[in-house]
Formats: sequence, structure tokens, C-alpha cells
Amino acid sequence: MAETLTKQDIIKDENIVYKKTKLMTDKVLSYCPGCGHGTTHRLVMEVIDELDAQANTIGIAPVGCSVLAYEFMDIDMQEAAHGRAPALATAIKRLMPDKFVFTYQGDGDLAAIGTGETIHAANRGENITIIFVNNGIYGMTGGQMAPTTLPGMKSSTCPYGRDVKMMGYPLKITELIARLPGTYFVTRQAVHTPANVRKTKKAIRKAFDLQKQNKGLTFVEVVSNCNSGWKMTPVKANQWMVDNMFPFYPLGDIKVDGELVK
Amino acid sequence: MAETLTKQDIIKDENIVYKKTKLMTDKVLSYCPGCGHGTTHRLVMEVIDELDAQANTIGIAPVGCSVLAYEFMDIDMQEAAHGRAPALATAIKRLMPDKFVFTYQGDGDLAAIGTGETIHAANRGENITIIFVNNGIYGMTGGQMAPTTLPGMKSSTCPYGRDVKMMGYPLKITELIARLPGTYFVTRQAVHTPANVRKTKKAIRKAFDLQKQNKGLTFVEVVSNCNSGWKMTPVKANQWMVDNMFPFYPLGDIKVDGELVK
Amino acid sequence: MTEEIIIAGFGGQGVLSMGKILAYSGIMQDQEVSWMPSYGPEMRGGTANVTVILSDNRINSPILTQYDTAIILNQQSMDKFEPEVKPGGLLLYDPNGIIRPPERKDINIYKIEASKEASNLGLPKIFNMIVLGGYIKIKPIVKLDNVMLGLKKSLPPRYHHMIPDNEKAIKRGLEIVEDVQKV
Amino acid sequence: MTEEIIIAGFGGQGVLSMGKILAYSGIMQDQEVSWMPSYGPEMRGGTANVTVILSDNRINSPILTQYDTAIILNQQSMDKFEPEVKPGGLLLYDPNGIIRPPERKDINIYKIEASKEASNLGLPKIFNMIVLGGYIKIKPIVKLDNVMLGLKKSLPPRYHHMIPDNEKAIKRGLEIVEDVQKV
Amino acid sequence: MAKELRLMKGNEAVAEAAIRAGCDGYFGYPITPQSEVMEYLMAEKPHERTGMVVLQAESELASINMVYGGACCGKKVMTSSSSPGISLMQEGISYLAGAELPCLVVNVVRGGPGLGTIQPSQSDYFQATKGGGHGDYKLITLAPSSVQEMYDFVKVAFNLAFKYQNPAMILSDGAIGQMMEKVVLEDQIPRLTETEIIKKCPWATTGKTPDRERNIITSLDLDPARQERHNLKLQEKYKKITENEVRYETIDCEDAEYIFVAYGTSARICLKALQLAKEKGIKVGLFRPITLFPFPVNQIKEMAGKIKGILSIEMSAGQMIEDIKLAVEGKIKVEHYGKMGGIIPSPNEVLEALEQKIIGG
Amino acid sequence: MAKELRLMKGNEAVAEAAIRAGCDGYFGYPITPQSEVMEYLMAEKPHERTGMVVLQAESELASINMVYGGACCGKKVMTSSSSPGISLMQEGISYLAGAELPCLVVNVVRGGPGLGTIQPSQSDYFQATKGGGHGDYKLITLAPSSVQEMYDFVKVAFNLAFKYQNPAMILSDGAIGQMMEKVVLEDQIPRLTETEIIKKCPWATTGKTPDRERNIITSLDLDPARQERHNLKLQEKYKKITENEVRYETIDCEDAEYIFVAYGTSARICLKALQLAKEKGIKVGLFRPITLFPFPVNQIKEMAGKIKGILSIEMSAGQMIEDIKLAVEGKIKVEHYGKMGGIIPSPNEVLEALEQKIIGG
Amino acid sequence: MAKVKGDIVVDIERCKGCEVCIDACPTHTIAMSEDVNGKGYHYMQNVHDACTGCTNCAIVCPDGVITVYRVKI
Amino acid sequence: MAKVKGDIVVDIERCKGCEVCIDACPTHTIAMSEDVNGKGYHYMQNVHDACTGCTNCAIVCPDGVITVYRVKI
Ligand SMILES: Cc1ncc(C[n+]2csc(CCOP(=O)(O)OP(=O)(O)O)c2C)c(N)n1
Ligand SMILES: Cc1ncc(C[n+]2csc(CCOP(=O)(O)OP(=O)(O)O)c2C)c(N)n1
Ligand code: SF4
Ligand code: SF4
Ligand code: SF4
Ligand code: SF4
Ligand code: SF4
Ligand code: SF4
Ligand SMILES: [Mg+2]
Ligand SMILES: [Mg+2]
Repeated sequence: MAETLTKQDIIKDENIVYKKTKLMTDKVLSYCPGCGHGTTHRLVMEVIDELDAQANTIGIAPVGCSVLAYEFMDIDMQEAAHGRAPALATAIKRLMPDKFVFTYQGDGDLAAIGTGETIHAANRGENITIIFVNNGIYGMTGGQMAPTTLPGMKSSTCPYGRDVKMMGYPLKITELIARLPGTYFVTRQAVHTPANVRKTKKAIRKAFDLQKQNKGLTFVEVVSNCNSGWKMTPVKANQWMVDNMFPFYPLGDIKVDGELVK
Repeated sequence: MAETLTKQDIIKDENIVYKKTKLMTDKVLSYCPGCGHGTTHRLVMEVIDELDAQANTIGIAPVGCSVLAYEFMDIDMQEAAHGRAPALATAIKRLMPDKFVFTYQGDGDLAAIGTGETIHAANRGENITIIFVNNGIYGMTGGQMAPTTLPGMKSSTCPYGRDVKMMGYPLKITELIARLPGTYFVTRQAVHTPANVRKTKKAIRKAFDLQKQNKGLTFVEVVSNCNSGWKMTPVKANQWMVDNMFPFYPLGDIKVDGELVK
Repeated sequence: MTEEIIIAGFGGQGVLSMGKILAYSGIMQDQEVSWMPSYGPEMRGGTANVTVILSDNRINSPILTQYDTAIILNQQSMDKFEPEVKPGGLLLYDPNGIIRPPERKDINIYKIEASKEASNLGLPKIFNMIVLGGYIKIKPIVKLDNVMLGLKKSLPPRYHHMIPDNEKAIKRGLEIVEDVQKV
Repeated sequence: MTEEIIIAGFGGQGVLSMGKILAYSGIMQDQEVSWMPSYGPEMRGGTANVTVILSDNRINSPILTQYDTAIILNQQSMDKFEPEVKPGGLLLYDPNGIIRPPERKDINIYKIEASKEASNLGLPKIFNMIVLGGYIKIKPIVKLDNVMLGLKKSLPPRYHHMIPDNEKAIKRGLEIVEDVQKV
Repeated sequence: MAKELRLMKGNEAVAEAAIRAGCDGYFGYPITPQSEVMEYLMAEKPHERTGMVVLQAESELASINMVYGGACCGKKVMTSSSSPGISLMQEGISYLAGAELPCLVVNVVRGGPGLGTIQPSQSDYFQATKGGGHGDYKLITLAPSSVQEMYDFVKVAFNLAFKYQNPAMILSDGAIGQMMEKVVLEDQIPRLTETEIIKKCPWATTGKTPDRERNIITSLDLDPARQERHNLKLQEKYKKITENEVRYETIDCEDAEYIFVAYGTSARICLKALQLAKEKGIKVGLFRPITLFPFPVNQIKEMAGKIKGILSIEMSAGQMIEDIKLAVEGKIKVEHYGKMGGIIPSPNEVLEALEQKIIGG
Repeated sequence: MAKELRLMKGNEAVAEAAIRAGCDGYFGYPITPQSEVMEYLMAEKPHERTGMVVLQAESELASINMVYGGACCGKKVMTSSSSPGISLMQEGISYLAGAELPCLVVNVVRGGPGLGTIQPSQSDYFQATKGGGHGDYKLITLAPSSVQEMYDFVKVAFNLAFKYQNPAMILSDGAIGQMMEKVVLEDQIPRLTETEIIKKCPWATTGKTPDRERNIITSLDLDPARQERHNLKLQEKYKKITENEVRYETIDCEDAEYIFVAYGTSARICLKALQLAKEKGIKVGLFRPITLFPFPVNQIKEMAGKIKGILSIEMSAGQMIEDIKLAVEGKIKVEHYGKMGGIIPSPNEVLEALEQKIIGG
Repeated sequence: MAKVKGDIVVDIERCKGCEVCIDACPTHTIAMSEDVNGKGYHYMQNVHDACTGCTNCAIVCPDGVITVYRVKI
Repeated sequence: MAKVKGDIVVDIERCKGCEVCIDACPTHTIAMSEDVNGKGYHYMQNVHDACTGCTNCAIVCPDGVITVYRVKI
């Protein structure tokens, strides 16, 4: 019987087991081939869709490669000034406490220029969700060093590799955030394999569920490649990420139910 | 023989065991009676004097009650914009690595508007010393809530007491700072009793000694009263500080030799 | 009618609230008023002063360099404001802490031992109300009834229990103010 | 003499560096030059183009809307720049990926199979040098010697080992360029 | 019903006006001489009175970006600060203008540059009216000269901001912020419900419902043609504001030979100088711009035809004088007199300057 | 010795010029279209070439305050950014001006307002010349119109900054920053030693030695009288700069009937428009302000006596035109033509605008 | 145990040829094309008939260009 | 063990009357004045002869107005 199944028999609407969520628009993503931003976008939208929350969600796009996130996510969105997304989110959530409010930020945005806004929104325990895409570099502006760039890693502003003596240490902002009493759920994930994608989606779902319960700030870091900035093919970049980023930024939950893990 | 000693016999220059260091100018301090800023100023100057470093020290005054620190400290000083002292210090030290460079900052300055500059200077491991006077309030501007204001504590912008649900939790910035690899010595002290003054002075001395050895950022928090902001007499304010501030901001070393204590 | 007043003294002497009650009293009798304090960190421990104007017409400049009346509560303020009283104007002062009493001949000078009286009454906090009483005795530009109304308006309800003491103080001020030049 | 050129194609095709070598070649023969790229995120994966001007005089506007020469390396660029070649001007293109070849009659159109040739040679990176060779064959505004000097100047020393391959590619370009209208 | 009277500081009047105007959110950071705005709000518990959100932010940067977030939702939001704090907001203000968001920013100006002084000044006129931030944009700028106007202009500013979808600024100064005057209070205007907001601000990010496309608030457009169209639209709007919203006051101008032009505290000083001038028989009037953008260009131009000279009185080195000169186009003499560093000129000085620089000069 | 020639981007030229001018420190944060400044510096290892410090800061706020710290020490320090980043620096710039510190700020302008676009623009003229920050202050502002000038003006700007103890700005745009042209390089100027700095900048905070009083750098003075004196001193300085440092270029102006006034990239476009005009027999010249502050007021005023009209060409809604009008005082017609949103006007459009708005209008 | 058979549809004009999906496929049923699409990218295509409809390829695809179908057989 | 005797000199015009020194004195030799100084503050003064010159008062004094003397006796 298997043998008799033709392509046409399988490719029918009722047999669909996976398709792009309708909360992603049809616009072609502006990201480089293989960039984790696309996957992360989709996961957030899948969760909003599952929560049936399109009408109750306000998203905030940062300044960074994902500055155009609003072109791809079919929800109401605001574009924030570089680093200030948590300030916007604070106001939105306080003015409209029944909405889901999330920011979507890169590592330059969140951990460099936006350090103050990030820490204070977290410390106030704002009931918002932060999706933090850490690719260890400034993708948008052409691959400059980020606060999260690894020691020895090259970028256009550390062309000989990050020298921690001169340029400082990579900043584990997520671990700092987790220590603040205002945060309730803090986790670090990735989206380079199907298993990781599934875990990340669960984490995002959990973050939004907790937001609904007004538990305080929920924070999902996604360690991602910036293959353009790293000057590698996407597949190599993912491997490099596994080999180099994960040891420094280990995946897993950091704070659960308001308690640090371990 | 003791009986024969007159006042005149004792009060002679050669019998002086303590007098205001010459590195404090003769200008009357602009601080309220009993304010810990004066004592802290003096300790820093005593240390610079002991190190014979007047000619090699650049200090940075913040925006806050100590904005006029340069009137009282007889060293070259710069007055920074609110919160930015660590950025100034970074540049000064890098441009003149042989000088002692320190910032003197309040809790509003360092832990609110200056969060980003503080964290990044610490994270880069700048070889500077930060003297951080934490009085749990914005003294200069008339007693508004600071990031460090205790839960329930009243201020002119939380006249019914700090409600952590609405206004966030007090921020233990010193503990955060201590977790950054760029900091080498982080301690919390006070100046309300002679014993505490002596300990604080030792800590400041240690901080400057380590700066000389280029060990990274050294950080001395001084928990202090703001009797005007707290609306208490100085003596009551010090008692209130012992009873309320110290339990939340426990005194003692937090990071020594680049290692967290405990 | 326009009355331009400076009230000046130390930070803790209730200079600003005296001015505020005076201004509110003006409002109670349908006048235009302005109350312009010196402000900022110089207030911390240092001196404080406030310019109060009451007028039947629109008030123009709320900041002045010449006053109809100066109410002076410490030496620094005496040094600064004695010269700025308009000829024929009024200077009222509390002699406590005054080393060099006023010397001008072209103005009317009164003194009031408000500080002493306040500690006699055991109510140091109402010192400023005694002074106010003295002032409206000399220049009844606001009616006592309106002062009482103004007092009530300017105090938050939780302090209304203090009104009787304040009233007593104002009335005491009416009694004890002295014309220095007549003396 | 002034030559105003647009070079346009995909991001990875070496458009900008071809322009840079051309500009440096101009400097080598004492000309004024300008090199003005499109810039920013649109370069990411998208198209890239650069305006190069070589002139014996001070160059005025570095941005143009009309060109003496257009060097076109993909379809989007063809659509955009074919109309912007000055009448009598030159359009040089690589047919790889071109669906609609140029149609204007009032300009000179040449093609060069640089992409194909580069993969034949097993050196896909020097594709742009083949195109450059083709261009200077048609319009010898810069002398080959100066191109070689320009090439050397524009490459950081650590890439100088690549010069021979590049030279080979330029020379190959000289050979394989074809006049389309003659064909 | 008897009107409600209060003796209030200018800063307190702003706060009370905000509550009564149905403001949804205030976000600020302390700075002298305007900290009373937030202090008053916090003491009033507006979350109990009207549900208004009042939040002390960690900085002025955060404040203005909170305002941005709230404004995107169609909420009536505001901040206040003083000069150095307003400088920190310039990027945010440019974003607000670029994204065409209604909001209110109050600047209680102090003396600059730098940390300067906490005393009153008018040296932020350029920043407010020419654009302290980057790009071509304009703030609707109102200059109150009394505590009553501090109160009234909050509502006016919100109305104009929403009418034109543009940030509005109240440009005050430390003197007006700190002084108390009699204020007539208006009745509470209720805050808008979400349904009302959606109706009034269909562009707001209130959550994408099935009946409309998603709403996006951004000031970015990487396509130059679209970006230019957006800029042209902004310029059209500014033109319309200029045509419709000029406000000013004239005093004793009918038969004046000379005119003071002054706003805010300076105008108050000039009022007194008018009295002094009358005593001296000098025919001088006061032209008081109330909107600094739009500046009353035509009104001043017209007046210039009838008078001999203009003295611009500003507590600055002379900034508004450029707008006066641009209006007057060289027809009559225009001079500046002012004080800097927190000093308020006296009416006598002002009159003397008129005599020397304009009448005698 | 043969002069050293390079093909460089404007941004790279700034970086190389900084090293060769003996710059002590660069502090910056990436932003398009100027990130190449820091990238070039980092690749050049200037700490090895001259000992220059180059540091990527955590933000523009940090950058400008690092510049402040370095400038206080008498060091030759600089930063660069583009429009939104420069807006974030406004508080810091006001502090630098208030404290009278020499330094260099490079603004490679992009289209605004808000996030805008990364394409070139000239819409930050007001911000640069009128004071985007609070208080009465001025930046010495130089407008390069070629890559060579990007290179040359770094040294010029540092020299003026130290001569007048005042921050200087290079107001460029994305086109000049991104384009490459031929640059003639000068020889390396050695960085100053500490002894030389102490001699040149006796006010600098280099450490209080027994032979002098302590040096204090501040912009604060709570005493209004002293604060006013300080402000008057600043105004005196700006007057002196205005008298001494005006720079401009005129092309074909001798027998012109009309004049384009344009700076930077716009001036380049006008150069081409001059050619086109000549072909049409239109007598038009180009007046190119090189210093925007001090603006060549007298030169334009004088010229206005001889010509029929001025067209101001700016990639903005018209900002410099106000300074032109203030100079011309209504004597002749002055109009604006420009493009916004990152679009560069074409020479044809410019010429057409002249014909319509000035010649025909 | 019920066997399943799957298939995928790739929107080849939107595929950016990143190859991230290839490794994710447990049945090695997908590979990159020789040809390029309109954007100049080699695109992913189904080369065997072994697809189980596991959705792995689709959920790692950053550009969301894959739709997965599955039937029980 | 050598006994010591101390004394202090207070710059009363600079004293702000904060009283912080009082508790710090182990010999209770200091107290606040009845009078006020030129700034209106009660100032600290030596009221007994018990001073040991331990310097406690001086080092907690925020305004640095105390000089301490000590002799071995
Ligand atoms: C105030 C300001 N400074 C700088 C920039 C330039 N800028 C745009 S995106 C960006 C950093 C992006 O890096 P990241 O946040 O890590 O995001 P990614 O692109 O890597 O996803 C910078 C510096 C800006 N737009 N605004
Ligand atoms: C940009 C800016 N924002 C706000 C202020 C006003 N301001 C001056 S000091 C201060 C806070 C002072 O508090 P803190 O740092 O705790 O010092 P303290 O006075 O308590 O010693 C503030 C908000 C300012 N000067 N500049
Ligand atoms: S530059 Fe990096 S982060 Fe940005 S889209 Fe490309 S790969 Fe992704
Ligand atoms: S206000 Fe507070 S911090 Fe400031 S001087 Fe007074 S007591 Fe000290
Ligand atoms: S659905 Fe699974 S089996 Fe089928 S192609 Fe995709 S990854 Fe391979
Ligand atoms: S992961 Fe998606 S975009 Fe990448 S090659 Fe596969 S199908 Fe194409
Ligand atoms: S030196 Fe010691 S014993 Fe003497 S008065 Fe001071 S605290 Fe008391
Ligand atoms: S501690 Fe110093 S200032 Fe305070 S009362 Fe004692 S002597 Fe006076
Ligand atoms: Mg990044
Ligand atoms: Mg404090």
C-alpha cells in the first residue's frame, strides 16, 4: 500500500504536519542565509498563535539586524531606539497590563548601550518577556565587537581577536539578570538543531505563560550564529557556535520559579 | 606628674596625634551636619596623602551632593555628568596609566542613571577605584527615591514608602559588580563609628594599592546616612542605618583578590 | 493696592510657609498673589528667602530688587535686604541672632521678639506665625479672618490640629511687635 | 577626460573591489578619482553597486544618474542601470543569470562570460578581474601597467600572493570580451 | 459651582493639570528645578484618583523612551525634566517626532551649558524650536508665563499633540516652575478607555484585531524614496501647524513706537518695564509669543511695519532674536538684551536697554 | 620626498588623519555610515604606531564622556558617530562646551528624524550650529566636501579646538564618509609628552604638583553672578572665533548674477550644476561655507549687494538658509532647494530649482 | 506500529541555500540543488523518497520555507 | 604601662553640631554647647578633663574640625 502512495496523495492540506505559522507574514526575511533570527522570530509567533494572543500582544523590535522584525511578525509592533526596548516595554505593560508585551533584542542592543534599561526593567520586575538573541557580535552594522564577543574572537573592531586586557571580558548579562529579584524565569537556549528549536519554543511558551500570571520578568536568551559577521558559512558557523559559544554560554535554565538553578 | 600637665603642655604641635589632612582644603564642607560624605572625603584624601600621590591623582566628582567634592579635595579633579564618572575615569586611566584615578559617586549617580557606565567599566576591568556612597536616596535633589532605597522606606517620590511591587526592588549593585571578572576588590563599609572609619580607610588604602598594581577595578561602597533626606537627626539617622540599612546591605568584603568571599 | 514683600532667614525658620500663608490669605480676599522662593541646594543649611506679592491687579514681575516690606530673620538676610527696602517701606526683624541692627532712617523699622516668645510659649515651631502676626499688625493688608482661612488652606488636613496653636501665635505677634524708631 | 562608471551586481561578486582597483589605477596615472558605493544593510545578500569616476580635472558630483559605462553583473542591476547609460555609452555585462539581455540601440553593448570562465579556470574569486580586463579592453582609459600598480596598491600585502592569478584573469578578460551588437 | 482655586507652584500645577487632563502616564527622573512635578504626582496617588501610571525611571533616557512606548499605544503620556535631562532625551525626542507620536515633554529650563546652575534660564530656546535632536523635525512649543498657564497649557499641549500627532513641549523655566500663584482648576477629564483610544488613534499599537492590518510604529525607512515622502509629509504638517496654531499676546502694542518681544519669565519682567516706561513717557508695548513653534512670524512682520524697533528680552545670549530677525527681514532695528547663568534681568535694566540699544542707538 | 597618496574612504581618512595628527585617544561606538573610522583605527593598531588609545565604548553616551575625561587631561581626544548617536551625546557636548574643553566630534550625518535611514543627509545643521544641547554654547563646525578635506580638517579642527579651548565638530555626511577619493597624506605629528601638555594646557588635570594650585574642570557654578561671568566669557570667545576663523570657498562668483550656497556633498552637486548652467548661459556661482560656525555672515552679506538671488542647496528641509537670510537681511531673494530622507539631489534638479525659484520666481 | 510516509514542499524562491536543514534530516532525503533560484541561491530539494514527515528540516529552517506533510500508512 | 593624657581643639566655627562625635568618646569628655556659633549651630566642646587622645571623636567628625593631642605621662 505504501508503494501506491503518490506525492499527490501526501501533499494535501489535511496531511500538513508543519507549516509556517500564519503570524509570520509572507515577506521574505531580510536576514542572511542560515541566520538564527528567522527561526527565533517564528518561534515567538508560533507561541503567540498557540496562545491565541495576536490581538493582545505588543512586540518591540530593537535596533539591530532584527530592526525590521515588524515586517515579519503579524502583530502590532513598535520599533525602539537602540537599547531602549525594555523602557518601552515597561511603559506599555504598565499602561496596558492585560497585554502580552515582549522585546526582541540583540546582544549589542541589550548588553551594551541598553545595559541600564535592561537591568532596571528586570530589577523592577516588569511583567514582560525579553527575547535576547546573542550572536556575539554587532550583525547589523557589519560585524563589530559586542560585549558578548568571546576572548580571541575576531570582529571588525577587534580584527586581531578580542584582547580581554584591552577590550574587557565578555559580559554574561543573562547571569547578572538572573540574580535580580525582579526576574522569575531566565533561560539560555539555541535554535541550530531541531531538538534545540523545540526546547527554545517551550521556553518561550513558558515565559509568556508566566507573564500572563504576572510573575515578573521572563528572559529567554537564544545563542545564535551571525555567519556574516563571523565570516563563515551557516553550517560552519553553527558548528563554531557549538564548539566555542556554548562552553562560555552554556545552554539551559538559569532561574526557574524565581530561584536560581543549582 | 599627670596633675601638673596643663592644657598648654598638651596642645603643642609635636603632640598632635590627629588633625585634618592637608589634602582637605579649608573650605567649609557643603554637607549637612553629620553627613557621611565629609568623613568619606577625608579618608580618601588621607590615603592619597599617605601614598604621597597628590601629584599623581585625578579624582572625579559626580552629580549629587558631592558634586562640589573638588572644592574640598586638594587634588586635580573633574566634574562628571550625572552617572558618567566611570566613563571619564576609563579614558583618564587609559591615557595616563601611571596616575591614580578614582570616581566618587552616590547611589543615584552610580546605580540609576550610571548603571551602564558602572557595569561596563567594571567589566572591562579598568584599573580605577570607585568610591560609592550609598545613602539610599537622592540627597542633592531633595530626597527622592534611589535604586537603593529600602522597601517601605519613605522619600519624596515614594511618600508612602517604597512599594516594591510598583517601584521595584532595591538594587544591590555592589553584589552585581563583584560578579564581573573585571573587578578585583569589592567591599562594603561604613563611617558612623571610629571602628568603621578605620576599616573603611583600610579598604580605601587597599583599593588604591591594588590600583597601583593594575589588578583591575576596585570598588569601595560606603553605606552612609542622608539625615536630611531621611528627615532625622544625624545620630538617629546613623542608628536607623544600623538597624535598617546594614541588614540589607551587610558590611564586609564581597570580593577579595579577584575571588568572591565565601 | 500692591504689596511687595521679601521674607528671609535660615532654612529651618519657616520662611517659605509664612510666605505661603500670606499668599493664600491674599487669595482669600480675591487678590492676585505670587510667591517666589530662592531654591536649590543653597537652602540646605543655608539661607532661605521668598518674595511674596499681593495685588489687586495682574502681577507682573514675580522677582524684585526693591520691596515694600522686608521681614528679616537672620544677619545674612539683614545685610542683603536692608538696602533693598523702598524708601518709606517697612523692615520687620527678629533681633535673635542679629549682630548689626538696621540703620536706615528712610524706612520704618519694627522688631519682634518672636524667637524668644516662641520658646517662652514652648512652641518653637510657630515662631514664624508670631512674626506673621506682627507683620499684619503693622500692615493690615490682609484681614485676620483671611489669614486664618489662608492658614487652613495651606496646611494639609493632617496638620489641621495645629491650627489653634498657630492662631494663638499670630495673635501673640499682633501684641508684641514694637516700633523700633519710636522706642 | 572624464569617465563615469557604474558597476553593479550581487554582494559577493567583488563589485566594490573591482571599482577600487579601477580607481587606484586612475591615481597611478595621476588622475582624480572617486569611488562611491551603495552602502548599508541592503548590501547583505542583496545588490551592491559602486560609482567610479576617473577624470583629469577636479571631480564634482561623486553621485550620478547617467553613466558613460555600466558594468552589469545581475538582472536587478540590468533593470536599474540599462536606462541610465548615456546615449553612445557602454554597457558591459556577464550573461550568467541575465534573463532579459539589454535592448537599447543607442549604446554600445558588450558581454563577457566571466563567471563561466572563472569556474573553468577553477578561480571563482577572480571573476571580477576578468570583467575588469574586458572593460579596459573596450575602453583603455587606464593602462594595463597602471591597473597592475592599482591592484597592488589596493591589496593589503598579505594578499599579494594573489596578484599573479589576478593578472592572469585580467588578461583573460582582455581576450574573451565580445561586442554583442557585432555578433 | 464655584471655581476651584489653589495656590500652587508651577511644577505642581503641571502635575495637577496632568491628572485632570486625563493623562495616562508620567515617566520622569528627578532634577532641580522641576522635581516637584513627580513628587506632587506621587503624593496624589493618581493611580487611585484616575488610574494614571506614575513611574520614576532610572534616567531621562529611560523616561523619554517610556514615553515613546506609551505614546505608541495612543496613551496620553508625558515626562518633565530640566535642561541637562532634556539634552539626554534628544535622541528619543527625534524618534517621537519621526514616528509622529503625540506626547508632552516639559522643560523647566535652568542655566547652562553643562551642569551650569539650577537657577532659571531661557537658553534652551534653540534646542526646543530648531531641533536639538537630529533630522528635520519640529516640536509644538508652548511658553507659559504664569502658573495658571503652566496648568492650562498641559491640556492645550496634549490636544495639539493629538491633533497633529506630534510631540509637544512646554518650555518653562525655573522661576515659573518654583513660584506659586493662584490657579483656577478645571474639572477632571476622564481618561480614555481602550475603545475610545482605538477610535481616536486607529494607528496605535493596541493589539492587532482581525478587523484591521497590524499597526507598526517606527521612524525607520531604509528606502530613500519612501523616507523622503515621509519627511515631506512631516514638513506639510509643520506648515499646517504654522498656519493654524500660532498663539501670542500683545500688551500696549496699539500705539507703541517700540516693542519688547519676550516669552515666559522675561515677559513678566517686561510687563513691569512697561509700567516704568509709561512713567517716563516712552511708548513701548510687549509682544509675547506663546507658541515658540509655530513662531508668530506674520504677526511680528506686520507689526514691524508700524514701529521703530524691537528689543528681544531673553534670559540667554539671544536665541529667539534670530526668529524675530527672520520675521522682520531687516526692516527695523532688532536688538537683544538678556542675562545668562540663572540671573533674571530687572525691569529697570530692561528699560535702560531699550533706551540705549533701540531708542538712543 | 614624494607625497604619500592613498585611495581612501572619508571615514578612513578621518582615522588616518587622527593618528597622524598625534591624536591621543579615540572613543566610539559603531553606527552606519561611519563605523569604518573605528574599524580602520583598530586595524592600524595605533597603540603600536603612536601609542594612541582606541576604545570601543558601550554607547555613545560613554564615548562622549570618555572624550570629556580625556579632554580634561589636555589630551587630543575625539569621537565619531552619526545622527542618532550624536543626539545621544548632546548632554556631554554641552558639558564639554561649558567646561571649555578642546576635542573633536565627527558627525557623519544620515537621514533623520529618528532611526531614519543610513543614507546621507545634511539635516543636523541646526543641531551642530545652534546647539543641540542645552545652554548658550557653540561648536566650531567644519564641513568637508571631499575625502581630502575629511583628512585635512581633523588637524584643523584639533588646532582650533585647542586654540580656543572649545569642542570642534566635523559635520560630514554618509556620502563623504563612504566614498573613496585620492588623499595626500601628511607626515606624522608626534603625540605630545606629558611635559608638553602641561606647558600647552596649564589648566589640564594632570595631577596637582607643588608648583601650582589644583586644576578643576567643571561646568557647574551655583553662584549666578559667577555663572553669568562664565557665560559672558564664552560669548566673548565665540565672538573672537567669529572674527578670526571664518572659512569658505567661492567658485565662479566674480561676475555671477546668482549664487548657490551649499556645503559638503551638496556643494559637490552644485559644482556640476555650475557646469550645466554655463552650458545654458546662466551666470551662477557657488559660495561654499567651510566653517558653519562661524558662519560667513559678512561675506554673504557683502555678496548679496552684487547679485540677484541666492539658492541654498541642502540635503534637508532648509536649515542653513536661516543663517543665509540672517546675513542677507531681506536685501535679495533667498530660497531653499533640497532633498530629504537620504536622497542626494541631482545637478539637473538643482539647476532647475535655480531657474524656477530664483531666476523665474 | 503504524508506518508513516511524509513529504515536503519547499518554496524554492524563498530558500536561501543555507544548508542548515540538510544535517537535520534523519533520512538524508534532502540535498542542495545544482541550479540557483532568482536570488542566486542554490536551493534545497528532495532527492530521495525516504521522508518520514518528521518536520525536523522545517523547524530548523530559518526562513520557514518548508511545509511538511505526513500520512499514516 | 605608660599612662597617656590627651586633649582636643575644636574649630567651633566649623562645627555643625551633628553630635556624631559625642557617642564616639569613650571617656565622655565631650558634649554640646548651650551657645550657638555664627552659623546657628550648637558646637561640641570639651567638658571634662578625661581625654585620652584616642582620636575617636576626630575621625568620626564629618567636618574634620577636631585636632587631637596626646602626651605620654
Ligand atoms: C544610538 C545608536 N547607536 C548605534 C546605532 C547603530 N547600530 C545599529 S544596530 C547596532 C548593533 C546591533 O548589534 P546587536 O544588537 O547585537 O544585533 P544584531 O544585529 O547582532 O542582531 C548598532 C550599534 C544606532 N542605530 N543607534
Ligand atoms: C542628567 C541629570 N539628571 C538629573 C540630575 C539631577 N540630579 C542631581 S544629583 C541627583 C541624584 C543624586 O543622588 P545620589 O547620586 O544618590 O547622590 P547624593 O546626593 O545622595 O549623595 C540628580 C538626580 C542632573 N544633574 N543631571
Ligand atoms: S548579519 Fe548576522 S545577525 Fe544579521 S542577518 Fe546576517 S547573519 Fe544574521
Ligand atoms: S542631603 Fe543628605 S547626602 Fe546630601 S549633604 Fe545632606 S545629609 Fe548628606
Ligand atoms: S520532514 Fe524529516 S524526513 Fe522529511 S525531509 Fe524533513 S527532515 Fe527529512
Ligand atoms: S534551511 Fe531553509 S533556507 Fe536553508 S537551505 Fe534549507 S530550506 Fe533553504
Ligand atoms: S580624643 Fe578620644 S577621649 Fe579625647 S575627646 Fe576625643 S574621643 Fe574623647
Ligand atoms: S562630629 Fe564634628 S561637626 Fe559634629 S558635633 Fe562633633 S565636632 Fe561638631
Ligand atoms: Mg548581535
Ligand atoms: Mg544618594
